[in-house]
Amino acid sequence: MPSICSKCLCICGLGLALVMAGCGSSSSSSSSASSGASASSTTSSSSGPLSVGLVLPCPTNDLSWCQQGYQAAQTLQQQGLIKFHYLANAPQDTASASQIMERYAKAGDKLVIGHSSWQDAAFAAGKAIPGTDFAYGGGGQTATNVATYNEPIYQAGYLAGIIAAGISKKGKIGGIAGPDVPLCHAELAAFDAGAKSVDPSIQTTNTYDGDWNDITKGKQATLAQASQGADVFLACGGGPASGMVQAIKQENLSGFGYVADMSSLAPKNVVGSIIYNLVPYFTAMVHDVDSGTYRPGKAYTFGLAQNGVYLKLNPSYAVTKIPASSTAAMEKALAAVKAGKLTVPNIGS
Amino acid sequence: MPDGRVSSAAANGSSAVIAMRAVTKRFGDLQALGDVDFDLRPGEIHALIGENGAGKTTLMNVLYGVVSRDAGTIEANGKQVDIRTPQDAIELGIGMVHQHFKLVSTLSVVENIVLGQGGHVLVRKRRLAGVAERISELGERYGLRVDPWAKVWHLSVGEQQRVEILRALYRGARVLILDEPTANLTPGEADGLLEKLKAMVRDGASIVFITHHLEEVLGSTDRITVLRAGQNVGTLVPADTSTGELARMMVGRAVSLGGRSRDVAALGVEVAAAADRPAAQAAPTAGSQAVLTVERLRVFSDRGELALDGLELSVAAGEIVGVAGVEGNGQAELEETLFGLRKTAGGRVLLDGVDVTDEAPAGLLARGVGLIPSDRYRRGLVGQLTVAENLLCDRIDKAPVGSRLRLRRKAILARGADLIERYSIPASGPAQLAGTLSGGTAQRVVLARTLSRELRLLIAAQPTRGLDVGAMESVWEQLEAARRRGLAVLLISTDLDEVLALADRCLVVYGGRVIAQWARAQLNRDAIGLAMGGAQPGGRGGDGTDAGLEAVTGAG
Amino acid sequence: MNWNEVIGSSALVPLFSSGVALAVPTATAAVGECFSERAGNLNLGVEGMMLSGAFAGFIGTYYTHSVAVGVLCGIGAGVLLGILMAGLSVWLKTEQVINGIALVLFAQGLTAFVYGKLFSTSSTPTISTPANLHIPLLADIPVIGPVLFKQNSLFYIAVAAMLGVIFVLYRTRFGLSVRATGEDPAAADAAAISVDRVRWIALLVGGATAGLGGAVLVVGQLGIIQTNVTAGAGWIAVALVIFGRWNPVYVILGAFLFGTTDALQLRIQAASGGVTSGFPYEFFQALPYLVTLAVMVAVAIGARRTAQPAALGAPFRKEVAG
Amino acid sequence: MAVAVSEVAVSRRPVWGKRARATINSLVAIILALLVGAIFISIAGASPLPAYRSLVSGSVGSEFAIGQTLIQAVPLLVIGLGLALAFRARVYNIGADGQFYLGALAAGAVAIGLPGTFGPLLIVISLIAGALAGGFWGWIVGFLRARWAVNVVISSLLLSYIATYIFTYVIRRPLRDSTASGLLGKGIPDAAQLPLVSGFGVHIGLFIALLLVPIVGYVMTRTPFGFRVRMLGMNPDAAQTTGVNSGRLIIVLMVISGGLAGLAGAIQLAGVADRLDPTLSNGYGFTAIVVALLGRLSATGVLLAALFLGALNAGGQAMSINDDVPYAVVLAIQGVFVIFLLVADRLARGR
Repeated sequence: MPSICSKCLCICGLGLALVMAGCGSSSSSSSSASSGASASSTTSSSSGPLSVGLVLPCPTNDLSWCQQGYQAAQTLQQQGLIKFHYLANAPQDTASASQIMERYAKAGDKLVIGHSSWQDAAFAAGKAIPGTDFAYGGGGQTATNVATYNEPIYQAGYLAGIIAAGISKKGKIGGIAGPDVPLCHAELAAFDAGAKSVDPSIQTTNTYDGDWNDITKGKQATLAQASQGADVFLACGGGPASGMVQAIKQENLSGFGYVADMSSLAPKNVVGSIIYNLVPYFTAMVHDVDSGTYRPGKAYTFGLAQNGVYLKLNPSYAVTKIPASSTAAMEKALAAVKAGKLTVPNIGS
Repeated sequence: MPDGRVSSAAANGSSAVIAMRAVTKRFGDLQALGDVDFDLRPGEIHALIGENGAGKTTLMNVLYGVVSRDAGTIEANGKQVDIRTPQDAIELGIGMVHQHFKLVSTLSVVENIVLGQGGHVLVRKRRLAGVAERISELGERYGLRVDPWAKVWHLSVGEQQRVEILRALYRGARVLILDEPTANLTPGEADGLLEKLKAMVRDGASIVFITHHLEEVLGSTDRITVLRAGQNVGTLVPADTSTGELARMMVGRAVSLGGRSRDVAALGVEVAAAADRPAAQAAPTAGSQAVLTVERLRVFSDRGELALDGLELSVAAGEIVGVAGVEGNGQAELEETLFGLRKTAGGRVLLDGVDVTDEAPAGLLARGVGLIPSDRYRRGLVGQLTVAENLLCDRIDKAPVGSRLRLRRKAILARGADLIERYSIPASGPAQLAGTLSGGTAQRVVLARTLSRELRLLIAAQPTRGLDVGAMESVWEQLEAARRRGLAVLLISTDLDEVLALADRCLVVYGGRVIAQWARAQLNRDAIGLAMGGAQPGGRGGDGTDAGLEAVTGAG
Repeated sequence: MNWNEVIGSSALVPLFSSGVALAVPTATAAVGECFSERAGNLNLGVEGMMLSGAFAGFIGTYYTHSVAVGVLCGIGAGVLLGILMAGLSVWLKTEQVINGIALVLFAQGLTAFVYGKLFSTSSTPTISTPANLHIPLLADIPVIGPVLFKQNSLFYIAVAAMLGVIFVLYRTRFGLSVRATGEDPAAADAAAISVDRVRWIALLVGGATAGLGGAVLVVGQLGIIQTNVTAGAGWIAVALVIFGRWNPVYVILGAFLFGTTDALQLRIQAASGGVTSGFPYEFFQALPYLVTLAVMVAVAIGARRTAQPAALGAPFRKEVAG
Repeated sequence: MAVAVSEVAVSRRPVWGKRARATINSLVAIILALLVGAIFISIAGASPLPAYRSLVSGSVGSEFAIGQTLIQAVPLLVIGLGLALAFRARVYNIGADGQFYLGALAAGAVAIGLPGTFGPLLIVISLIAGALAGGFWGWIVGFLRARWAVNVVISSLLLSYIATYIFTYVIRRPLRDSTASGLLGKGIPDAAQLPLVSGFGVHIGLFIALLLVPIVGYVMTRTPFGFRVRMLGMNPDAAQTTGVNSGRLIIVLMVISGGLAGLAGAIQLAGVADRLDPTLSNGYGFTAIVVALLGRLSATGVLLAALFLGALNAGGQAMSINDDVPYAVVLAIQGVFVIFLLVADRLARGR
């Protein structure tokens, strides 16, 4: 490799800079001059719909985490509550995430939501731009202008467990998750607890394949457990969930969708989905911003009681008949939770 | 349709098979060929001689389509032809055996032979078997026996050469170009090869034979063309010329290099006379302390075969010990092992009585061991670095050119220029890139670097391979100067003349062992030649040509 | 823990099927990469090629409902990137390592874009993976039968492709030229072989198999697509070529070893009670990489001479001087 | 491409200097890059000119923008310098990402473990710890290569995966942040965090990185060590024959490049993330390979390349945010730019 010569590189680099500076010279500042949805959003004021920036770590159609966030934002937009624009497939590292959130704030958004466990990114952005309100997912600390929202999805997992116990033929159910984080740990633990609440003899095995996005591993992990006797599954994480659903479809077993309604992926095999509904979260945040009660940042949590999470059964499920007793038990538990008589155990680790 | 037996139809009439007219070729500003005419008559062995860089190889590369000519015409059998690629040449029945063989070492002989040939898309075992049969037939016919199924890297140099020749014949070559074919053969093998060539000629082939060994030229060729500096300086018939005249034509001046017989030896003249030259007085007094002692050395080659099998030798201060032998008998491994570039499998290496077995090159350099590597481009020089850097790379962190943390660029250039001066290296300057040096100059750089160190032992491997007379001359003088300085010099060379000319003692390696040795007084060309073929004096015999090679591949 | 669940006789078939499933896409790509490396091309863009193949394959199947079309699309996408790679590495002779990595960047962005562009959030696309074919007789062989002869069509296509590549490499003139070109371009050139042409074709073959590998993964196994669906399989493929010492058969074995270890770790983990067992499951996940590395080192200790094509990664220029 | 080639033809006229031809070819390739990028942007339904405007203003248009570019460039620069040095000897370490994570892990562990009483010294110690950890991971690769000739590319890659698993384990178990429900490690104490440079909002890691440029440059070009590294890369046999201990040199190079990658991880941790974060690296380890090679393995070249890619990242975000260019397209365009820059560079030196 020829050694020290980077003239050509300089030429290229500078050349590129120059060419683009050429385009740039025509406008004084870029953040003001922009097109599409952002244009309107940047000029919006607190009177009209709130201008919101949404940063998504995954595609808006991942049938999971990001899709739920995106659709919730759309719902609010249709309700005229907000005007939002978003960035999907965002880089996950704190440096980039905080930059992107900061840029949205600079572009004029009043509320910037980092839809991932971007605590540090949100804090950094919040520090840099005190005038704007920020939020991030997953729960954790909060600051004056930084809130977080934390989904007790485990509560829905408990209900799923009750059903699972009813339809499991082999008395063995399984959990498939990415990394072992409190979110998933609690969900699978609740799944187990729910099942045991109706049938103490139920066995649960869990696999953590360590990857939020690896469908192949999720599928193979499910097949592995299936070969070891499990026949009803619950997943945690987009990759594991999609993989699990593909596996039960192939082996004609049963399983629950995760975060979004996954019944379309395997209409016959998906018993139901534990839905993570972001509408109440976003609505609450937007309301707080509008009414100036956002600060100091709160930790928003809406469980079964507030419809922040719920279990959506799939009518076309056809692997086996769900015993009426199970459905009844599930309804009973749900009512108890809503009435505050029952607290689903939250076992984070 | 490839056919080894050459149909004499091609060679009808006296018109030239090949006629090259006013061929010109420049590489950059170097005129490699200037208006060269060259005729090849049917059924002749035509020697093409000249110093290195005279343009012999370039001329033939033009004919074979490897190098494109800038001007001039080529006629084959009277018809104008345009040869752009080797394929064109092959189709015209021209075959070439390059000095550096163009064989893929990881493929088998048959695979190499069908490589790049047209024909069925599949390489069927059956078809290969047919080819192998054909090869064996041709081998039988011309005494070029070789195992068609052997992987090329298993073959000795001599065998690889046969493969090259067989490939050319297999492809139906009527015109065969051999570039320095005898360079790595024993005298016996060389004679054998010439016999085989004669056989081919009897079958109607025409052969161009590039060499700088005048002896064999006079002995066994029909015509001789001499090139000098890209010019054809004449075509003669052996009968009415002499080595002296040819040498003069080649070098361009009277060959009276100090009138010492070894200089003529360089040009291939019988050297027995050299035995009585007054070098003996420089020879060490008997029983003087050995600087290098090698005991029962066992070393594996890259092929995992035993390349050195209990080799023993010793070199005393102030003597040159010559190691003669046919390429592939362990010389390369010996060179590498003695310089710590290859791990030993047994035995010891002592330097002044200290055990330095398997010591790294860095350590040996510090102990005063110097190596002139056989492959000067691979081991000796870094082409992308300047001459100065190459001259000083082994001491780059020492004053005056540098310290542990710093290179002094000016000092490097100055010191480099100084060495260039002192060792009269014909380089354009210290800043010239080593990659652009001619073979002779490159070797001078290597010598300068090595000899400008504090040395006890100098290992010189093939120090003059591919060098022209001038360069050869200066290398030899420097080796003798080293001896006079009291260094122990180990000369590993496949060029028998070189060993005969320089060595105080001569060893012959064969199959990884020293099978014979002579003191200078008893040096005898024929005996050594036989030993190189594996025939121990009074020991086990060998027909000089083949027994040797088979034994080699059999080794380990 | 109950080892019977993991390697008991009843568990072997699912274990190995799972291992094969995990291995096949990677193996297909790796064999092709092996082919192009034997010609002297170092192609680090395999991950990008697999990813593109996966997407093209999925899209093709999704819109035409024909697996065959999907597979062809997947292969086509791989070939296109192969052309790009060849243009850079063979024609322009730019640094091969960087070509590959740039190619991956490019493919990742492009596929993510296409995914977002083509599929609306309303309906998440899925395709039905082809059903398993049971090869009569063979399928009844214990263990091997169900593992190798009860797979779907794409599995057999992949296997055929691998065997085809191996056949071409070792049994055809072109394969001979490929092996010569990677080992000694100068000699090949002297034998009237067009080195650059051979390398072009070899890269296209590599691209095609990588694309096929991606298609096999998505069309044949998952039936669902996602950004970065290949999750690093392409990098493993590159590693496996070196692991297999440039011998496609060893490369395939390596892929199977890797896949099976992966399948095994999933089972051990579940059988050992997962995270509740307190034993770090990351260890299980690292296992395939550890095993591969260990075997590599073992082989390296044993080996005397390197198997790497001598001219790997080095662009060929005809030398001017005669 | 076609255009670029015809350019070559045109510029063959003797009047053109080699330089001039080079410049023209490079510019042509760059214009092509911009055109291809423009096509992508249009397909994505945005308009190219404003998008490119954002790309520029978003990367160099303001103090903020420049700061963002620099933040992105720092890890690429630090890793890239180490890789450039190793690549000069043809030691192809492609496992920098893992070395980066281990460096961050060690730095974090030290910062969290040691009492805050160390004060600013804590920063120094943790950075050193990071470099050591990365260096150790590199050492393994170098040792395997020197001892048993195990291929560097594969062993560094495999070890990189293993490193990330170690990282996840540690932040999931011993050092996990109990307050977070996601996979997050503990935060590091303020004392261990790199102070910011006023104005640009860049941490002082930038200066460490910039300081490394002349140092590495000096080592590469002005020291016997750098000389031997070059020799090893150009002709390993000759290097050995003239006394270079190639085995040891390879180990040293792996330790250095691993160490710098580890240092980069430590800097990123202390300067940006402030906690052991599983998404600490944005693929820096791989992008840095591009940086090293685009920079033609020279220190200044690496600096330029790192700034260029940093600018592409920062500007890309602006492009996506202000002009609704999907971020995926931004990624694709980055790939296109890198590829064409390669081509430009090649054409500049003549095919």
